[in-house]
Amino acid sequence: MILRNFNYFSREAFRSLSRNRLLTLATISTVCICMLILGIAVLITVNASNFMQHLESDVEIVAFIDKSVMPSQVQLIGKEISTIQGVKRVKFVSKEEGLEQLQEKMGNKNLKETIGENPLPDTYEVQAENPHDVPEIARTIEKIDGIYKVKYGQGVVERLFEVTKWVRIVSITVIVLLAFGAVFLVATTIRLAIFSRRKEIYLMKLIGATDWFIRWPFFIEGLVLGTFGALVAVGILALAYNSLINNMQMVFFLPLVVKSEVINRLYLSLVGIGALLGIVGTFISVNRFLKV
Amino acid sequence: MILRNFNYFSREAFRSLSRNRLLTLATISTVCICMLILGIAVLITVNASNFMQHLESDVEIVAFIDKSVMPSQVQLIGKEISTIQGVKRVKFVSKEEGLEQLQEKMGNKNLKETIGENPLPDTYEVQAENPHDVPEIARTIEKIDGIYKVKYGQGVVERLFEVTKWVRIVSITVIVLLAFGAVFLVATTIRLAIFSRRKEIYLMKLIGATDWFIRWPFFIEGLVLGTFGALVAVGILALAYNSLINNMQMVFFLPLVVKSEVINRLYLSLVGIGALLGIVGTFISVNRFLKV
Amino acid sequence: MLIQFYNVSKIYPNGVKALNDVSLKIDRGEFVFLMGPSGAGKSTLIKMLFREEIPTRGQIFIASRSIVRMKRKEIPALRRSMGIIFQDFKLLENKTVYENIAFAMEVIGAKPSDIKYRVPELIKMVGLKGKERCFPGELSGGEQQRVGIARALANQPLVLIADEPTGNLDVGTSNEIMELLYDINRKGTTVIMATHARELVRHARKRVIMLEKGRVAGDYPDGEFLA
Amino acid sequence: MLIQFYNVSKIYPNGVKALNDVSLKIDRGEFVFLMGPSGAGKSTLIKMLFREEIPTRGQIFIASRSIVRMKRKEIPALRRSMGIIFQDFKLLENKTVYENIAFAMEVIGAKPSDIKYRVPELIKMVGLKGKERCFPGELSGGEQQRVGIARALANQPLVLIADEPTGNLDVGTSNEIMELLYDINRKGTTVIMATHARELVRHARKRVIMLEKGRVAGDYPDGEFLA
Ligand SMILES: Nc1ncnc2c1ncn2[C@@H]1O[C@H](COP(=O)(O)OP(=O)(O)OP(=O)(O)O)[C@@H](O)[C@H]1O
Ligand SMILES: Nc1ncnc2c1ncn2[C@@H]1O[C@H](COP(=O)(O)OP(=O)(O)OP(=O)(O)O)[C@@H](O)[C@H]1O
Ligand SMILES: [Mg+2]
Ligand SMILES: [Mg+2]
Repeated sequence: MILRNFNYFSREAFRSLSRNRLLTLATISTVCICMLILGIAVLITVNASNFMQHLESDVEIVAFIDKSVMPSQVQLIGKEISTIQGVKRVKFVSKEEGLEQLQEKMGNKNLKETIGENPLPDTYEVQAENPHDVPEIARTIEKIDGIYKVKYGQGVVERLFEVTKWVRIVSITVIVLLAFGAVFLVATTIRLAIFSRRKEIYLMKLIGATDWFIRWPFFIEGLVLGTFGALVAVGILALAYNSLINNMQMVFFLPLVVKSEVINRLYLSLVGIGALLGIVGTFISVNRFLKV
Repeated sequence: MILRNFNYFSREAFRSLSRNRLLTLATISTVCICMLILGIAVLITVNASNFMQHLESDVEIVAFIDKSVMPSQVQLIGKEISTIQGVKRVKFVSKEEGLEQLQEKMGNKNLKETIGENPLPDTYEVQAENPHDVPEIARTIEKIDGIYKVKYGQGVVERLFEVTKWVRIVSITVIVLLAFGAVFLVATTIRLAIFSRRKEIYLMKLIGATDWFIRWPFFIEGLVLGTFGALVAVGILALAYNSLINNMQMVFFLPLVVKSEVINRLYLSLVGIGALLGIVGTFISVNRFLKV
Repeated sequence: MLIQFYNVSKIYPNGVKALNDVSLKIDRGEFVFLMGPSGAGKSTLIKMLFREEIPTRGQIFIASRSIVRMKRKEIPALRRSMGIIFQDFKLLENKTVYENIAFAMEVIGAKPSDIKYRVPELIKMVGLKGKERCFPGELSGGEQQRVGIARALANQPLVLIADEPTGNLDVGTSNEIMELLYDINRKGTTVIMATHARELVRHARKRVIMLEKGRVAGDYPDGEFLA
Repeated sequence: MLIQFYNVSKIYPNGVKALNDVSLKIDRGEFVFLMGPSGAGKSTLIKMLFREEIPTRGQIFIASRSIVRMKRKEIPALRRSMGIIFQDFKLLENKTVYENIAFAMEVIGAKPSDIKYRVPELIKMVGLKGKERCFPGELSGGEQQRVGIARALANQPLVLIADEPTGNLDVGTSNEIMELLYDINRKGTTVIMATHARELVRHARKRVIMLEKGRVAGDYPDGEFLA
């Protein structure tokens, strides 16, 4: 009985999809475009956030070691730094290496000779697990005996974090707004499509059809339209993004996000949203015309 | 005669707008949401590009002057640099100032004393009108007698430009795509709205109405709906952006774009696009049903 | 099913008083003509039987159940016990003749095999053989009307409600359709038919209820209507 | 306007042969009934007069202009010279009774003052006084039909085409409408009316063209149709 009804409902749904071609096309293309826009926005956000992580992970702490500290003690300080919570990597840069770096930067080939004694201190370059812990870690390092100064681009780093914070806030806001917009646009299209079939619904009710008997084929239609529209969008998105990945690796110095879990989850979500929108949009719109 | 017709057409249009409430609401909200999305995208782009200009304008060239150069000659070199095409500002940083900067950076309070002679060279810091000319200008400066090295963050700057270039390409692509999407979505909604009135059009033709007699009220409706939807979007956009400007100045270190010409031009364009979409969308959709 | 109207009035939202204090009783198995000038309230009365409209005042009972107090969920069952021929046909434009008729059976959950057997029979009965695959837009007025008639007869309803079922039919076809109605009536179905076709009513010699300006202006038992 | 059909056949896209080699001539000022069983092709013939349908074969001339070869731009003028009563009314659902009738006059560019004067007159003529502000959905079947009739009469057309104009009207109203048609005919308008109402045709004693299965089965001059 249930199976029979299911057969009947899907037959009805597909018949109506093929007979109301304009409505079918309109709904599919609306869903498709909305999911495309949403998908592009998410892809851009994912890549921007990936890019910002790269930027942030460039931030490192330089700890200057007091000249008076013994070499043996220097090693101990290094150990101490590496035990601080959140420290990822500690690198010792001796004053000689420091001088070479400075000479390199100045382009002054005989810097070493012109100055008598090396005025630079030994340093530790420290990287944090999470760039946002850098100020905290820097403060801890500063308290270590034998460290007379800690630098991590104070000011610049805060600016960078401010920027990345804002980029994240803006992206999430935009995506949420876009999602709402997409829901609204799809719902409007579905409502118009069903509006133009309101007499059909009215008549079915007059003949004695129950609400669910009328709803089911509409649901299946909504599901098919939403899913299909989203699938088309995902197809376009996947093609475009893959070709971008393939061509960009040469041009662009920063790799695009290719982690397939992330991308696949996005694609799946889009299809899911499309399907859900199709069903829920239909449900709400059909109900409006069932009150007979 | 023409005036009479105009009166008639607009009366018809407004009557139909108020009687087909669902269609009116659907079209207005679709136009509104599409224009909102487009507007938000443009605003983000404008601000991103503004931000990138800030970043780019931070790029400067440091020209190291040979130790053997006489102080009088140093001034001449400065003059020469400032005559190079595209140079915006030239600033002399003496070796003493350079040492102080280094000392500051190291946090080594007695750096000056520890080293006997100042090993640093005099330098010129050069800013370009257009940051993108930096490499070119650097090459020109390098050829000047008495300059032994030029630095401008080679590598980093190219990376920065690469990033800004890509951000621009992506934003323009996204905006173009969004514009197409908006056109398509609005056109679809209008098509559905007019589809549900196809019998009305058919009947008018059977009674002997000319194509233009039928079209005019639809046009006026399309114009009103498109313009009104876009106006609502611009209103929301302006409110949101202004409150963002007012609240952000404290939180955000980089000012949002407030140049009213840019923003106003955006708002005007959105209204224009809305109106145009309303008319063109209607034209195409009505024509489909006029062939009787 | 017994149909009872007690002091039913209907005032439409725009203020038009379509029915004014109508009381009447139609027994199980009766054949009743509803007559009266255009705008007298025939369609309004008919629409109340299947609860397309609700009385503003008064009570309607069908098989002793009040239609006015009926719950939303019970309405489909009420309508499925009836066959309705609409004045404006009300065919599904996106369905073929066959599908339109089959739909009425699908609604009541008829078995596919029953549908396959019954629908062609109905199509033949109303003289539309060969038009099975036509959409309503491809039919003449009278053909559309007959699709509506076939649909109403499909489930052998307890009550058949016909609003002007022969308005677009020639005398010959009209008589054939009337034979179908008499036939189903003889098998026990109550038939209520609104019509303007005096000739036809005169020959039928059935009960006639005359409406005028929303009131019952006359109720003539079988064979007594001779106007 | 003189109307001439030369060997007109109409085969619909779905293969139905609605008209088969029809030739006929209707003079200016004539009153012609078009009769025949449901599906005979009456509506099809009528739709060709105002070019809703085009013949598959053959030629149609109206006032000596070929309708088949007519350019798209000339069609509105043709239709505006006619008044058309549709079998399914074809009222604008979003316009009131008043607006529906006024629309026909606006289409031909009538002066607002003329419209203001003429429309209430027409509404009164068809007996719909008080219904001016109703939408078609708020009217009874017969009332809707009369709106369609008023609209067709609005511009005092050269040719009046009526497809089953009394199908939803009682005998009284029906006779009043016929009087209107006779009246406009007396003033010089050619009237072509498809109908199933034998009684009415018999009394009219006008020319009758009988269609059967798409062919002209009989053409009876004034007063000779007695079936
Ligand atoms: N939905 C409605 N809203 C407002 N008034 C209505 C509505 N339906 C019908 N009426 C009015 O109620 C009255 C009765 O209408 P009804 O349809 O019952 O007449 P009827 O007897 O069926 O006439 P006909 O023979 O012309 O079909 C008419 O005056 C009509 O204008
Ligand atoms: N649009 C169409 N497409 C296909 N077939 C059609 C179409 N319109 C009418 N027909 C067919 O053409 C034939 C003639 O139809 P027409 O409407 O002319 O009949 P009619 O004489 O007006 O009948 P009625 O009295 O029932 O209105 C019918 O068999 C009908 O099914
Ligand atoms: Mg009625
Ligand atoms: Mg017909």
